[in-house]
Amino acid sequence: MRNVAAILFTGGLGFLLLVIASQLGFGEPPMRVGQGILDVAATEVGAANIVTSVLLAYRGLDTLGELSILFAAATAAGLVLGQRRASAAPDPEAGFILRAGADLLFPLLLVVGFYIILHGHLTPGGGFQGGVILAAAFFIGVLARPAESLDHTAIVVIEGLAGAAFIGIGLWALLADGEFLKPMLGTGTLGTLVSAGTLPLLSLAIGLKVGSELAGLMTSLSGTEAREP
Amino acid sequence: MIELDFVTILYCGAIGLLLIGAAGLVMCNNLFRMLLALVIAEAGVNLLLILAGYRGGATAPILGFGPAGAPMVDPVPQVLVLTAIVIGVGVQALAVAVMVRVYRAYGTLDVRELKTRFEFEVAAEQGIEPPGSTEGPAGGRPLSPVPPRPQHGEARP
Amino acid sequence: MSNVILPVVLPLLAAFLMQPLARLSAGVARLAGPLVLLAGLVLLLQLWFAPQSAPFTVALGGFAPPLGIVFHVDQLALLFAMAVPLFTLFFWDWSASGGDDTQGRARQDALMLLLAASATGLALSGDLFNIYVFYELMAVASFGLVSLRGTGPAQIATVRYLLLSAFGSVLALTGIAILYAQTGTLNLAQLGQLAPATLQGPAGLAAFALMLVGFGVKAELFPVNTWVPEVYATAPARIAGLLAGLISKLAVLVVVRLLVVVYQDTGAAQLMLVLGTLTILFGEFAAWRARDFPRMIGFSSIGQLGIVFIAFSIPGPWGLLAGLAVALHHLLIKSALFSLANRWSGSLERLAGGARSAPVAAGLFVLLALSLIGVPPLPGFWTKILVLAGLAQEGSGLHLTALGAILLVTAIEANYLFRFATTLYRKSDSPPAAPGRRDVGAAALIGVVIVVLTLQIDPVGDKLRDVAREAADRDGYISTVYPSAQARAGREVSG
Amino acid sequence: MTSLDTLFLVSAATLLVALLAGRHRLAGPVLVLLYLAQFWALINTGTLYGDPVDSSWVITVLDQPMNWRYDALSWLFAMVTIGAGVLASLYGAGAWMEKYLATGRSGHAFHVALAANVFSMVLLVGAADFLTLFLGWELVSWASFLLMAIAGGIAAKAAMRYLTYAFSGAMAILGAMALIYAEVGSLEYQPFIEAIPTLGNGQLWALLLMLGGGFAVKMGLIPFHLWQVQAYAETPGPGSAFLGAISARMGLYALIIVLIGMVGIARLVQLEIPYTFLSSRELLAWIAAFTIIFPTYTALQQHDARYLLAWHGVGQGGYMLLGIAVGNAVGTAGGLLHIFNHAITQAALLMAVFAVMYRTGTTDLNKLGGLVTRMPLSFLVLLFGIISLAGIPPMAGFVSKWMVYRSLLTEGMPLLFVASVIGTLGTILSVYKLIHNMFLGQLRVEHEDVREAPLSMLVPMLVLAVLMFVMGFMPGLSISWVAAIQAQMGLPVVDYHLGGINDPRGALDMIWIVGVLMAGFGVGALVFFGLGGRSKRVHQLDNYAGGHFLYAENRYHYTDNFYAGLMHLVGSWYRGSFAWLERALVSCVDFMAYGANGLYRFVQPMLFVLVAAVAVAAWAV
Repeated sequence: MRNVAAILFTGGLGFLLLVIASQLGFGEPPMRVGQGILDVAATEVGAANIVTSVLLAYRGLDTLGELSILFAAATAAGLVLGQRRASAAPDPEAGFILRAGADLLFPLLLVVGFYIILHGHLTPGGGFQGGVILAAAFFIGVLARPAESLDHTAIVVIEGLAGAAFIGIGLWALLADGEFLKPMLGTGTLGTLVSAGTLPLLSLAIGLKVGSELAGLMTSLSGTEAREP
Repeated sequence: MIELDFVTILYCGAIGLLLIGAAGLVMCNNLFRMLLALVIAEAGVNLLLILAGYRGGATAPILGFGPAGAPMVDPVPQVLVLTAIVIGVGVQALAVAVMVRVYRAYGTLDVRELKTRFEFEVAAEQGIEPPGSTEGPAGGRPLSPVPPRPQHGEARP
Repeated sequence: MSNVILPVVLPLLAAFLMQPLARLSAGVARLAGPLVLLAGLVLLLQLWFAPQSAPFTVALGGFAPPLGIVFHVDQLALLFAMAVPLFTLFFWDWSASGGDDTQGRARQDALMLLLAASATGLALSGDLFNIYVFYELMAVASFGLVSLRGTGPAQIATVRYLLLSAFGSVLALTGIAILYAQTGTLNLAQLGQLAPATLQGPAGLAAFALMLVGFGVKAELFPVNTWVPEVYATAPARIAGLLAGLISKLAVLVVVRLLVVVYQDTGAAQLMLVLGTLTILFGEFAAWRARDFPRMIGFSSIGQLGIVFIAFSIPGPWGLLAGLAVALHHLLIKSALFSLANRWSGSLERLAGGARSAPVAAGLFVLLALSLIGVPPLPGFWTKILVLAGLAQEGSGLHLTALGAILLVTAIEANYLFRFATTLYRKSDSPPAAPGRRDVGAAALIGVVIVVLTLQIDPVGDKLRDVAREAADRDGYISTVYPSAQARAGREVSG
Repeated sequence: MTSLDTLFLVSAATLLVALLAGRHRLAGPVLVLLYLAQFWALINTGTLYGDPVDSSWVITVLDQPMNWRYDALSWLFAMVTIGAGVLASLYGAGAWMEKYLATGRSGHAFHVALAANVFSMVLLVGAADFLTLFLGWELVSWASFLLMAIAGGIAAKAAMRYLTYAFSGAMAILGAMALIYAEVGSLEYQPFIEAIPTLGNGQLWALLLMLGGGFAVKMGLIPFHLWQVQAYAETPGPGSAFLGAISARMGLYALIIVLIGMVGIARLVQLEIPYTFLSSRELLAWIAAFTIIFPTYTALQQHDARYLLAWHGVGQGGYMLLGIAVGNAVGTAGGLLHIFNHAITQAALLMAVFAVMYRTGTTDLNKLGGLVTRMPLSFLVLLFGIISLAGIPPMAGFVSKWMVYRSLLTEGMPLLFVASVIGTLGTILSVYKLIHNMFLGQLRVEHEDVREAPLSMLVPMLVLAVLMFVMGFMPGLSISWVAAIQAQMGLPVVDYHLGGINDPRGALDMIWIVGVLMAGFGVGALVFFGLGGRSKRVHQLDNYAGGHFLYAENRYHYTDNFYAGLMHLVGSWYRGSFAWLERALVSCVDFMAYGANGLYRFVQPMLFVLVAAVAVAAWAV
């Protein structure tokens, strides 16, 4: 009964969405804001990757909100899952290949992660993508050796400070130039690593924040005891 | 009639993903499957959003990436999708965390069973009858029911 | 002017630093939240009482409006933004206990701060996607808070609430995608400018409808409010109060902004009217059979939000005035009722004789209930008659149906509230535990506010009318964001 | 500060004293004095024969002024209210209160409730626009609720039922106000009166049904009368007398204001019910007639004195409305006069019944009897009361009822006349049952040492008894008030003199009637005493039946199954259809509530989201 209704209504929704979609312009977007940004982004922000300019400059507040959501999710998950009991037995350690692979991958992933973070304003990538890779670098180790959990305090401190750094850069702009998150430090030369003002700094903050956030999330999930005794 | 070109197919795909997600959300009884359906639906919406900025024949909005002077696609939807994905990740992570707790407490993720257990536990905690019995409104009906017709010698209120 | 961002950012900063702080010193961490909220409140109060309080726009990052995110600050936004720290502090967990779990405590405070920051941002933001982001932040923070009790049912309620809310967000995002595909902008003012030309068609309306359903989850709109009884029965009463009082109003505010700025003079208001009517009918009827106190007031808040939706669907300044009055009144009353419910949880029958053990609380309940159902001269009466008169002035069949529905459910609401009041005053051998002194104090504070409002209803009404008039001024909104709006609008239409 | 402000202030001060010092031992007597001060303040306004007085307090909310004004009509209602307040508080100030407190109930709550009732009614009858009318209306409703509910138990349940009815009625009024505001743009009386001629019949019908329905609830008109009896009867003694005397008449006040004062009888006559030959005035009159008949005959069935009187309280309201609906000079005068006359009658009767309850602890008509020898003064008051209630000379009730009958006949409404006479017949039968079962017949053993009611309770009863007689003997005193009201409202004014009214088609002179009646008694007495006045005291039980001596333990007092023959004839008409309707309505709400609850108990709420999304998208497309 419910399935029949579900299929019927899904079909209805699909039909209606198609009807609506048929009225939208295909492949010819109005590009009101988009074109405006494409026109001025290079001079106003100075990042070669315009997506990053939008992400960190034009829609910087969204990014802050997004970081906060991740943070809220991690905090809430920590609250929900609670502390791991000291007496709980850890999962068994993984095999040699996995452990060796993890050790091997760790520096590589670290380098890749920072590379992606720091080149976010030039090439595809940025804080989020790099942050995830950083988190993976640390988390692979946890998967290989469940007994050696990540240092919770360090995660919390990095998390807090990185977030504070993002807001701090924004507040600095507010104090110095009158607007929150206004790009500072000039635009530099387009296409070089040290360009686009504070954007790389913001990227770094995001990368650390996202990395520590995800690492924390996964640690608390993996730290959950599998079953109640 | 809709012209069946590349973008139309993409649109259909996006809407299709959305629909699969929606149908899954409604039809699945397992919380985790519902979450997966939600992920699919979110993917559909993200695709829809990114399609809103698609421009035929344009390059990625990175300066010095494509040929100079070539039209670029709208960068804004890409940012929106990036944000939406991260939001989705946060929500999903939290959902998984809560589900772990639920599974630990009840040993099941079946939404029907959970709902029943929920109603009974809440009723027990609040000190009310469990649902499903023929309960009336608390404190009785507001208009005191008129008693049956009085027999001789009986006071009638 | 541009420091209006601080009430949003400072709580975020404090939330980020909460856990490191708690590791350094639990006491400082405990103080940080209230202090930050107070600072934000002071800032907003300064703006509210600033001599030239004309609406103004803050372009974040200094980018010209359509490109960047803007905060549009008018009196309506300020009013709700001020309510956020106020009521977050009202429902702040002041209890000294929980010293053993510093981490949990810091997390909880951080989530409250995130909730406050996102709600403030929601009130101020003038950018559709930014609103969506803040809405999601609000949602995620509230997920964490409603599961605070940690019991099994609380987790079930949380996960069901989460899935429902996420599905709603997907729909809202679909609406935003449709809107963006049509207009290529996310700025509310620009959307408003383009609306007459581009958004009158089915696609534009469908975008609104989907966003209405999506944002309606938090606003307790029928039929996406099924989470309400589950969550209110299991969440701590202060969190339930925060959700029912403050958070739902901010979700409504989003819809109202869309309606006023973008979808004025369309059928959108009609949709809100119909859904609002269904909301009050279902909410109040369900409340009639509710058998425990938290769910009773939870259902009643659904009903009240239905009235809020109906009121905002009345076009023009009248509707905004009516909706604003109902929303603020409900915000006050429900906050107080939920703070009473903190200790008075459980079955209504178990609370028989509550007036013996807690005469002040019972008296407050009667006062609040009287105002809630609109007995003159309490402020609830004025809010109700504003809505009713507005509906009667519109006079169409739908509006008159809504009018009748409001009258009907108010009678029902009076019935169940006072059935409970007589239960409270009934003699009982085992009266329930009295609500905590802090809870009663908080409710009494609002009781005093209600009495003061009763006496000062005239100036308050005039002030609200100013706010409503300013908020209903769509051209004013657009020209505040773009000082040279009219010329541009002409070009857009011709182009 | 005007004289009206003084009245309001004194009334508010009474409430304040009751609130602050209601626990004090002397609160009762002090409050009596304060009610007397209110009475003085009311007389001081002089609005009966003089000009209307405005209150100097005008509150403006959102451009709507709220003001108060007293005119002759307000004066009459306020006079009855405050008078009832004085006598009820006097009744409850002494011995009654001691016993009440001894049962563990709160005298404080009682004082507050009574004072709140008087204050709110004084405010209500001074309403000079719809906002103040509604304000007063709600205050009266909630104050009455308080007074009814303080006894707890079954009284609280009855009060809850009252609240449901009253609040639903209030919502109807509120809806009508919203419509008026939408139509007229103001909530003051004058713009509405000016707009009435321009309203279409449909609009006027809607407004009148909503307003009239709301007011009818308070008045206890059929079919909204079910709440009243239990609520009034279960209220503690003086409170019951107070409510019975005046509370329900607030509905009549509002009906008069709207129907007579604003719309006018002429428009009501024109306003026809579609597809029938009835006009709205006739509808009103027939509602009034049925309100007389049904409750009166239900009263016949009651076995509790309080319930019996309360049912009459509902029925007598019908006479008032009937007179006013007739609309000619004598009719309106009769209707308005009956408000006063019924108030004193009902208060006296209830006070007598509660005096019996005070001494015997019961008002069950099957557990009383023969109290005339123990409580002669109470008996006398009750006797006066039932004569007045039944509308028999020489008491006050006769005058007003006669005027209503008279107007029905002269207006050519014989069927309504017959209906009201049928009602009177039921009244006579039931009040006979009342006095017979309580005071006549055999004294029960357990009541052997019952004494007369204490003085504090007797005084108000006797005052009312005297009033009933005086107003029956010289009705011109009270008719002059009514005439003043008629003159001020612009209605045809009744032509009256001290003994009654002048009318070319049959005048009334109570002085003559009472004179003749007294002369008849005198002649009888003369004959009796002329013949030697021989009489012998015989003890009630100095007798035998069926060849057996009578003993006090055996009951020979015929109370059970009273009027068995009549009941055999009319019994099948008591179907309780109104109660059935009420139950059906409640079941309906319950059913819908069950459905609504089901929505929130659904396992898979996602389906709703999906359905909603499809519905709104379909609506948009």
